[in-house]
Amino acid sequence: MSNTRKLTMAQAIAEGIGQEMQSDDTVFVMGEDIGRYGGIFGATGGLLDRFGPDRIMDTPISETAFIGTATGAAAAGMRPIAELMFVDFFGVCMDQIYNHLAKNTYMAGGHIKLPVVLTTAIGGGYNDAAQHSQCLYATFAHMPGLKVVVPSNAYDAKGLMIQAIRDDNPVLFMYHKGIMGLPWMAYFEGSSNEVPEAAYTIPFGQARVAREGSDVTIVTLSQMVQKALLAAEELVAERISVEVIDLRTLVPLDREAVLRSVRKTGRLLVADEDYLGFGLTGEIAAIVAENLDTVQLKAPVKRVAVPNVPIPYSRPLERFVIPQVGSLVAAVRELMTASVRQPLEV
Amino acid sequence: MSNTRKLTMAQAIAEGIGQEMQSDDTVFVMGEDIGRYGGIFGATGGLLDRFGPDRIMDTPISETAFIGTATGAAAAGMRPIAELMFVDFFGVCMDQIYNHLAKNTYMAGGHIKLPVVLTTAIGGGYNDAAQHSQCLYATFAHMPGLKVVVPSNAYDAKGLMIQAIRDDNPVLFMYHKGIMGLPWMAYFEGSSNEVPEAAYTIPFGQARVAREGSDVTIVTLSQMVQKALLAAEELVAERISVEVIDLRTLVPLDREAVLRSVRKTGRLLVADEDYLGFGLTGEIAAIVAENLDTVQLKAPVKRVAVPNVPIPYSRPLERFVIPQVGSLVAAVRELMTASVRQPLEV
Amino acid sequence: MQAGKEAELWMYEKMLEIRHFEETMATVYLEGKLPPLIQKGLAFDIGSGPVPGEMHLAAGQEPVAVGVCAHLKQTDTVVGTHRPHHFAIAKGVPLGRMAAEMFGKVTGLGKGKGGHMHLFDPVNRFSCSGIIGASLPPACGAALAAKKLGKDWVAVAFFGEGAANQGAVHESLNLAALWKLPVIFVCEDNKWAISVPKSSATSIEWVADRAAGYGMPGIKVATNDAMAVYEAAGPAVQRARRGEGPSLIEVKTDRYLGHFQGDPEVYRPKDEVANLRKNDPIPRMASHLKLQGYMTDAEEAKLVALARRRVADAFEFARNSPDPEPQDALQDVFV
Amino acid sequence: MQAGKEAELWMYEKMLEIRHFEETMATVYLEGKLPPLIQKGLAFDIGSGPVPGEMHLAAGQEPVAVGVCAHLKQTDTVVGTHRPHHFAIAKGVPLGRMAAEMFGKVTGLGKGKGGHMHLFDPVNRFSCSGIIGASLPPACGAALAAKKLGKDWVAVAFFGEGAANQGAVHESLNLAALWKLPVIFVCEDNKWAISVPKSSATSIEWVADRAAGYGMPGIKVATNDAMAVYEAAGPAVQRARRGEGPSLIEVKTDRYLGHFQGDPEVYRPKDEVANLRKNDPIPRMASHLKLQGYMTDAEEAKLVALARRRVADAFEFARNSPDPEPQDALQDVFV
Ligand SMILES: Cc1ncc(C[n+]2csc(CCOP(=O)(O)OP(=O)(O)O)c2C)c(N)n1
Ligand SMILES: Cc1ncc(C[n+]2csc(CCOP(=O)(O)OP(=O)(O)O)c2C)c(N)n1
Ligand SMILES: [Mg+2]
Ligand SMILES: [Mg+2]
Repeated sequence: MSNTRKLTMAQAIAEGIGQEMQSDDTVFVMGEDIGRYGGIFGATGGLLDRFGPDRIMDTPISETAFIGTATGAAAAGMRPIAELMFVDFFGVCMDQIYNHLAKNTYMAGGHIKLPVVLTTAIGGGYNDAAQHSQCLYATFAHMPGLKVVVPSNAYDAKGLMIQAIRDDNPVLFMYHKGIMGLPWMAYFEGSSNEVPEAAYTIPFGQARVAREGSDVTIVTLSQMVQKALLAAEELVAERISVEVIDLRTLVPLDREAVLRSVRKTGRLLVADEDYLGFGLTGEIAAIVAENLDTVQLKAPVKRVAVPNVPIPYSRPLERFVIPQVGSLVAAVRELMTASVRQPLEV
Repeated sequence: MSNTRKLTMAQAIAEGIGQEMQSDDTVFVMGEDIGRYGGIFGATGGLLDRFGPDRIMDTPISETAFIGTATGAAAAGMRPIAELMFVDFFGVCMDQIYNHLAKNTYMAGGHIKLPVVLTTAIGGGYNDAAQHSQCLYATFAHMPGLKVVVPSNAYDAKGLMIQAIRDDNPVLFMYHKGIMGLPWMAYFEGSSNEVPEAAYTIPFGQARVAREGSDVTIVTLSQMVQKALLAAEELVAERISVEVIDLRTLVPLDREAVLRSVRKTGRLLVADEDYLGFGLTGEIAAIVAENLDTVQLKAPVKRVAVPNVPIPYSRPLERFVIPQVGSLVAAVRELMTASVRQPLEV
Repeated sequence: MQAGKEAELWMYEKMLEIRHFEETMATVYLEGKLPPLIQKGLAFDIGSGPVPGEMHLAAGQEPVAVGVCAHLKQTDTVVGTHRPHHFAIAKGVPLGRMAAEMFGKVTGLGKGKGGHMHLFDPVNRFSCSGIIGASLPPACGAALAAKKLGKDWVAVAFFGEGAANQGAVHESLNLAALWKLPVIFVCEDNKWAISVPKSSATSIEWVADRAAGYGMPGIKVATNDAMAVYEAAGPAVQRARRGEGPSLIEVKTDRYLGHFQGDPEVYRPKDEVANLRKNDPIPRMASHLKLQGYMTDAEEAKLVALARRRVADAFEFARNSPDPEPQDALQDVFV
Repeated sequence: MQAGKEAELWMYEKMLEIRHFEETMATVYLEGKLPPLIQKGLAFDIGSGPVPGEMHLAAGQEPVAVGVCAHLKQTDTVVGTHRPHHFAIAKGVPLGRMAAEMFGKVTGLGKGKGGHMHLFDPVNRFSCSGIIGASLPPACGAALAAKKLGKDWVAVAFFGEGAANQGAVHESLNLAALWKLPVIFVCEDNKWAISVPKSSATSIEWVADRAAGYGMPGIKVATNDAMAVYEAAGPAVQRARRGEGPSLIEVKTDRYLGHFQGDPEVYRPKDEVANLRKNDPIPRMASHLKLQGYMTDAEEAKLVALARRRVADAFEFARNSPDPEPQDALQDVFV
């Protein structure tokens, strides 16, 4: 057993990357401000001093070029990590991501492997407005070919990052700014936790029961897991027992974990910081709707997410559109009083 | 009453654009091969000869530049129509589409209007493989700021196109190649129909009951509407009465039309040519799952879509992943024999 | 092309306004963001205070904004960057509604929905974006509209030296040259793209040297001086107005503050800014104006006081304006 | 740099192979696509026959492919375009598995999943894409890998003159020059981008003139001639191998067929192709080889027969190979 310490998620990610770079010369990092700056959100903090500019490479503001470069380098035997500073910028380089990095392995009939980790920052809550506050993970999970990892805490982040680097497929690793534990941005304390020093992995496709409960299931991920845990705590006073499922990865998706929990509680709240329509909350609700022969609901499914508007800048507006602990508490209460109609006899 | 003729969807779209260009000098078209060629899929056929190269502008292969140009021109008083030849190419210009065209009006507090119509070709079925066969409408419907129009036939296409050009907001107009009625690609005859000569509009957000039925509701759009109608016809022999709902637009989405039909039939099949996960089928299923207090299901919801793989080239492979008439028939049969469990008494 | 008294005084006045606005914002921005008001353990909280979120200030970069905009009319379009205040002020965007936007107030340019990187003023034809390289395509669009509407309007797209390597820049330069659009592309070289120096990002020394590859004039302004920019921009604006097509101007300028407020600037030589400030374009212009006899000490004091008051009024207006109602967030996605 | 007998014969042989492959495909592609076999009312059905989907052929463009690839080793990387056959054949991709891919067979390079625009041969380090401008970034990646692995491998990215105005091209040229990557960028100017002539898309005459804006050599090849391409490419490949960085080569060439098979070519002057074919590079090279005494009539006949047989064998292999099982479609998203 290796000893553990409390780390922030940013430290845990940087540690995981550093350990893999130590043990595998083919791993290197490219991105904007990942060198001397250490990554705007600290995901590569300290790595430049340890590995030098040949392996921690600051790039021009040319996302299409350097992400495509990662794809080409991976095909030639390297294991690149490329950082897209904010996921909101995907629009300038999406073609290299989804038409090439994500599809080449399939189009090659599985004859090539592309071990690329794409890291990117997601999420709002600090008033960075419509072009710097989105989550967008559903967009990447919708299109086949990328594994999509969205950790909620430091321990998971390190294990999932090492798993991602060792995976022979492209992995999109999305970290929420509001749980990185940065010295310049408020974060949820629960996201900094005990992290073993030694390298370890967490398999993809295994959701985590972040809190056990019996009345209502909250399915969520990333920073929203921390909000859900606070909401659950708050609801104890009302004798409402909430189970919180942290999906951890969207591709692969642990459908069974969702069904297992909802079969137990009979009530589902899907909580998401992404846009409401055509996204994560729809997919999770659909999984239950498809399984109504084995799942017995006590209440209709509830979804809480950003109500199909861009993220507004002004604090009262942003707080209104991004689900808060209070919105989860209110939604759970509604679920406890709601009921479904009897199905018609056939 | 103006007289009608049978037109292909391509002819109907070109006619609608031409009539609006005739009546409004600020309307013009930009895109690749839209001039002399008339648009690879015929959406601008004949317009160059009528309006000349100043209003029917062939562009360089610079989607970011000319789509951003459309946004800038719209802000300055024009009503541009820009064509993205295949929706699969969105990755080279998505930033101008969704971070700017789609969000600027909101970020400006509604103080600017951007009357841009973005036309694009979608869909497979003719073995054009992973980078030329996608639908991707859910991706655009997921991100706020664009109206999303996806017609299934010539009559709707003309009315929706004129509505789109007259709308003061950005509209994404997606036409499926397999219903355009091109002389070089097989298409579904049902998509060519009677079209009035005079200009007319069809309001957004109003789904169409393409066929009335009482046992099963198929919610779908675009080319899949034609497949659903054939499936419904085939099922008559088995005395299964299928209702087909053609969504016509995804933003705005006619949720009530879906609920109205499912309240009647108690059985829902969502049929889609887009990717299964995190997309259209999930959203429609979720709408029902959210309303189980007023909707009584006789069977779990069923979804048929592309099973989360890129579109393969080879014919047997493509036919396997893209839902065919037969897959809809089979899914409806399963719905007729399935049943849901009683909800627990609370 | 000499600017002359009126234009030079206008540029000086605008530079004062910009500098005071940026310095005032630098102070106000820190309100509520430091211990002990914030989460324990934090040194700074970007999301707190009356003006939350990222804040990119342009102190030191006034010349490029005023030197170009001195040639523009209200009907001309300017598209700025994520660091937009100097461009906006030089283009005539009202200070009050601009400041109110940064305070997230209903009286803001975007009713508080846009924020400091997203300032839209249709009356003065100004807009900007937080996406690097995104200023060029819409400027081409404004220029194309001018052509189609038969107007002599021109459009200016400002972008940083770091943005120069973004694909959108290349596509726009080609399109504008091909279609002879009345655009002036202005590359603002402040040497840094956050922590990345130009030499680590761009394969040649002058971005303006790329103009030849598009068949348009490339103009170099090597000093951070309003008059030098004015003289370089004049012919480019006239060329555009005459319908002779676009130009690319590159201006060397200096970033006095961090990339954004709160930037630790670990990447930057400690004394760099101090040395840059020795060459501050504002005092230099003041002495020039006096030398020319365009301005007395008394008039200078008046102008300084005027700029201070305008900025103070703007911030007061912003502070005293009401917040939007939370549910207003659901409005304005579509008009 | 003279090619010499061996290289010249190799180029000639490869050009014959390419031409026969393309002409054979042009015929085979039409199988099952014409009335009365297709939907009533259609003139042609792109989705029918043994080889469905789009088909972009490169007859006429052989010189650029063989002239560059004559300098390459198996360990060098080539990234092609949506019109990839000539590059693939010149790089040594096996004809049989390539043809089988176009027939959608399990024996194809991608087990039938990729199709003709998506040929991946990791052994011969060839790949391509249907997205315009997408060949350059991955070529930079292969070159970067070579540097990191300490190999003298080079990478070649081919792209069309129409692709030259895509943002990815600009970003890649800058990155390669900045990092001194061993890449050779080759712009294949066949004058057309589908129906759009170069003059309606590019603001200058030679794309190679943009090289200076990145600080790399720009090399112009004005004739559609294999030896001319060979001589131009040699120094660029050597420069890359020596670690001195990238070059940009532009080659004028001719597209003999439609953009894709079935293209009505309404946009193209009726006699254009006939005139172009008068300057066919293959017979020209044949007479040159004979003049040099490198090839007799008998040897020529042998080479032609050999090329025909190789292509015929490839198509036969493709035809006789089995289809994939439908459910195979669910495999290979991830390895
Ligand atoms: C497409 C895109 N990539 C990255 C960023 C993050 N980013 C914001 S400002 C900046 C540096 C810009 O440098 P420059 O263009 O020189 O402008 P300056 O900040 O110096 O004014 C970067 C990389 C972004 N906003 N958009
Ligand atoms: C990003 C993108 N835009 C548009 C297209 C559609 N398209 C396919 S080939 C082509 C023309 C390409 O011209 P060029 O680069 O000169 O190559 P050529 O066809 O002449 O070989 C276009 C516009 C595409 N595949 N990708
Ligand atoms: Mg800069
Ligand atoms: Mg071409």
